[in-house]
Amino acid sequence: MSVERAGTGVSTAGWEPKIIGFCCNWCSYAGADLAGTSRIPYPCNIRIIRVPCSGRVNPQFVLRAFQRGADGVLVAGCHPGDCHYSTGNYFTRRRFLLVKRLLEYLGIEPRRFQVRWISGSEGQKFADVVAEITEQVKALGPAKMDKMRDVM
Amino acid sequence: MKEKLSELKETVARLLKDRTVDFFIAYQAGHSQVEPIPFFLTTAEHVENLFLNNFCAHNLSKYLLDYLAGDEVVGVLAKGCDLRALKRLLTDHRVERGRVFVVGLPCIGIYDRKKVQEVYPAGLVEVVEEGEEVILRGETGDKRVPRKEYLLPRCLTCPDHNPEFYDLLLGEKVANGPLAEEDYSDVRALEEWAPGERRRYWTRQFERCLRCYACRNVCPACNCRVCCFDVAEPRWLGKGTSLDEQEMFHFTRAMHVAGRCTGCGECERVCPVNIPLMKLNKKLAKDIGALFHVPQAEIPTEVEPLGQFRLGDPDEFN
Amino acid sequence: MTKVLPQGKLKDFLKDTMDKYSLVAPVREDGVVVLKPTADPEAVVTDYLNTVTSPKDFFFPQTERMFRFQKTEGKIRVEETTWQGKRVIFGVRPCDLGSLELIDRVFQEGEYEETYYLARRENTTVVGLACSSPGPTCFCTTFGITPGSPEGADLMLYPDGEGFVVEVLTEKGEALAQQTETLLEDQDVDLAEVKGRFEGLKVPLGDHLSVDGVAAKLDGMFEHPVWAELSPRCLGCGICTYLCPTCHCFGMTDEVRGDQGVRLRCWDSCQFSDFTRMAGGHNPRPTKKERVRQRFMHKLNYYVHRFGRYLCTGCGRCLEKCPVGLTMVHVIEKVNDSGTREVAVNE
Amino acid sequence: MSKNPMVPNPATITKITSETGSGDVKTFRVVFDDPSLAEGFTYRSGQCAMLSVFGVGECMISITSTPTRPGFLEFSVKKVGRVTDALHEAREGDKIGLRGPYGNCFPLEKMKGKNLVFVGGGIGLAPLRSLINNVLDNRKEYGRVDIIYGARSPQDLVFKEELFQNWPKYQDTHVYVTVDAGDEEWKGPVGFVPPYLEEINPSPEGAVAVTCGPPVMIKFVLQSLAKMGYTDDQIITTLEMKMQCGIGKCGRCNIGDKYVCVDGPVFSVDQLQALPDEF
Repeated sequence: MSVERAGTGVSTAGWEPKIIGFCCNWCSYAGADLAGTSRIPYPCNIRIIRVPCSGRVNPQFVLRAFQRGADGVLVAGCHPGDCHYSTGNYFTRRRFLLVKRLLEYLGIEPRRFQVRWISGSEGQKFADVVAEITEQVKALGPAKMDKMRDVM
Repeated sequence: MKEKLSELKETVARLLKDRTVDFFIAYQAGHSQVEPIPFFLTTAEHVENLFLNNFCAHNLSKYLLDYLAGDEVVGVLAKGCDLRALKRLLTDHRVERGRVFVVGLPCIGIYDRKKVQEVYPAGLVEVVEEGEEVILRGETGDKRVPRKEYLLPRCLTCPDHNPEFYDLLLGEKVANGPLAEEDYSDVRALEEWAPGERRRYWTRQFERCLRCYACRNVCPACNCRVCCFDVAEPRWLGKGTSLDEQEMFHFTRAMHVAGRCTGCGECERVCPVNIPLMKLNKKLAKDIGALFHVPQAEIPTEVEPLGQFRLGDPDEFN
Repeated sequence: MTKVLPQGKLKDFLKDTMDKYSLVAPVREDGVVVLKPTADPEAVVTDYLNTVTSPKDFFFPQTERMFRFQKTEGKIRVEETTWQGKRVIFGVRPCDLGSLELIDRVFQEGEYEETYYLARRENTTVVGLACSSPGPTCFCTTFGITPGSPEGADLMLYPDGEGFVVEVLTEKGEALAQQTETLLEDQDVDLAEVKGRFEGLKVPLGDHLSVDGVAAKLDGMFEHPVWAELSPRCLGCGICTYLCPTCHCFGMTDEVRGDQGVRLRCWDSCQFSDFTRMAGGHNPRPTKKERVRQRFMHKLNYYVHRFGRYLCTGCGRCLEKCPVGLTMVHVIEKVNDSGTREVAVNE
Repeated sequence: MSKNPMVPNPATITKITSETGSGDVKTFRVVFDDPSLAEGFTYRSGQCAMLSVFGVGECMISITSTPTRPGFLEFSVKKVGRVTDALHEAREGDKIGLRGPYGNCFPLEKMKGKNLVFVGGGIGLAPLRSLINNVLDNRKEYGRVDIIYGARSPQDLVFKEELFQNWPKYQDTHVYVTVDAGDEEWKGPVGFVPPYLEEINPSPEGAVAVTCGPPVMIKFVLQSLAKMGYTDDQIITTLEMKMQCGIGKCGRCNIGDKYVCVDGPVFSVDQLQALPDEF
């Protein structure tokens, strides 16, 4: 049984998507850094959360991000084979192959959740990925699973 | 199955008398024929109240988790499906094999109480199997129905009519082999829907959820020492019930048993509000089969599918 | 003359109700009948034994927002939330009507009132629906309730031939009758006769189950072996307490986003292991035995001492839904069959 | 105050005192923000109040100040869980929520003219402190006062200033302090409270004993008192249970049909004997 909620509409006027990026400390976060120091512009819609390894990303983090207002979620880690901890991202890959399918099964638009491999030298790729996701999520509009249905 | 009752009584009485087991978990009669209930026997005198018929659905091996602290040897009656559940607990190193005495029970299928009660809300006397058909014998007469339609879903695709291992087998082994191939047709059907339709479907299911945790408590794969939903800190899940908390619960539960679910469907059977939990579990089982080549029938595996990897796993993330 | 709502006018009755009230009614959803807010009279059903969830959710919701708080520099602002609305709950069975009166006592009596519950109670009109055919799990008569008992309803409907005989019981019921008066026909029906027919209906299980003396017997059964015998099969889930129309235990929890938050009052269950666990780790009810005992002692003994009635109305939900048959009927039978403590010690 | 008993009233922490060596017990002095409440809030020794840390939760804490010294409330809180951890993070000037007072109180009327024996252990001295100061503020109305208190170590003793300086100054008031294990500086007695109590052996004649402490200490103190000749109606204790509503509704602090939050927390031992053994 659910708590009663007021049916508040979401206005899209002036809306900018919020995208949460879980970036592995060793590759993708460094990639983001490189994009910055190289002055490569990318959309400011992404909010980066640094994690020690993409394997640290619990599937619950992803769903919670959506529930608390994210319009898109990116998990970014080292390329397979390059993990700082040797094998962390292989587990990530297995896990998120499933999570991606499960989220889609639950009715969440698949392009809102993406996993990418971005190395520390791929500043340009980081910027491109962020631009691409931002573009895609913008086209999709605000995620419906938002604060409306929160207990708050 | 009923015909094995006297053999069961003798066996359990003997095991209790010669102290092979300290107590034994089997079934007793419930409120009606269709709802036998778990029974904890501590003395041989209790065997008079033993009960057995083809509605004995409960997986009794989950109760072993309640006795981890002691040193009793627990006897347990196990069908093929229950044995897989026990294997889950053994594989997860939660239960020691030496502390369980398994009395195996060959089984050709358990009937779904809900479906039978649609025909006979009350007054069912017995169920008689006749090949592909089954006679529901009630106080108000007989009804002949196709057997497959009245079995529990898990029994249709059951690969283990005989328990894989046991300390003692009750009666003779039965012919093995599933009645139907698992084709995941219900999962595939849902996958065909438009995302918005699926969203509405799951929203309706999750909004009905009471968060009574029966699905978790009955699940043999949910055997953590402390469940993440029971810890105060960090708070993975709030006590409040809103759609997002309900969805977080179901998503997390499904992911935590992904690759570990034995497919028994007890979660769905005990759900008081008919949430199709197996549609989540099966979705994951289907994808695990397709992506990592671990079919449901091989679970529990020594190392769970999400606890391992292959270099050649599919990579669509680039 | 007695007011009668013709069967064919039921949908209009619900429609007219919705002009002035929000409607909660039984709706069939994925194979179960649940009580839920609905705006579609076509979706409302009347062919159910009882709804799987009880009406308590609309007076004592599973999650109630108690207040909001906002932290600002050196200040805290607390803003109480109160439920606003006018609601009709349609189709409540006599057992569930009776349960409302039992919860009323807990939340009304004593030094303090539970204002959230009372606000909802005051602003909700309850339409009862008498039972034409009690089911195999019904045992309302054990607790003095009959398939026709209207106590707890504001307006009662008795299915009779091609319609529902209407009994107005309270001012709120009268207001609803006014609201729908164009649909109610005055017919030459003897209300007392109709009621009598429902009151006399057989309730097989309830008619044979007696609670006479159970409370007194339980006074001496706290240490009785029956609890250790019954409890091992409990799954420790919350089905019984959450579906039970009379269970009313709750807990409180805070949710925060940034510098604002809410405090929620949520259902809680005495069957959960953390229900009485204290911060330091001590738990006065550490195992299933104590927890199962608490549930049944509360219903069959403690509540009786406090309020003079049993905290059960025989709705049968625990019989229908408890996966392991740890039901009120089973326990009452056990208590009836067992000796008192003294006898047990001598055994 | 709001008509709704579940809504806490904002209050300010005006003073924080660390009681123990490790700092795991702190005493918070709290004043209601609403001046009419600050003036008008009345309570009796033995009662509790519900403290809210907004965003974390609530916990029931006994009021350790005495109504004979109005103007503020004091709570001594041991750090044991989520809410108490958060309270310990608080600083002077921080806002908390407060509702109450809840529960019954010590039977002061019954204690007048009697000799009083207070037996406390650890943080269990907190509810007794309210009563002791209440008694000492009306010193003439009571007979001899014996205060027997123990803690695990000298570091764990609470209210040290009152124990060693203030209380012994009152007429015919005797304070005995023991620790389970001493340290280099500790010159006082070493040992558990119950045997120490038997050693001091205050006469049961015309006396009332009040005890509070960890459950296991209470258990043995009750045995000692019985051995010393105290009858069940001469012994008073206070209980602790998990509480959430404080108003007898939420259903978790009951012992049998008694709710500790409204029927307790103060019980005489003969009352306790009538309750099931589940606390």
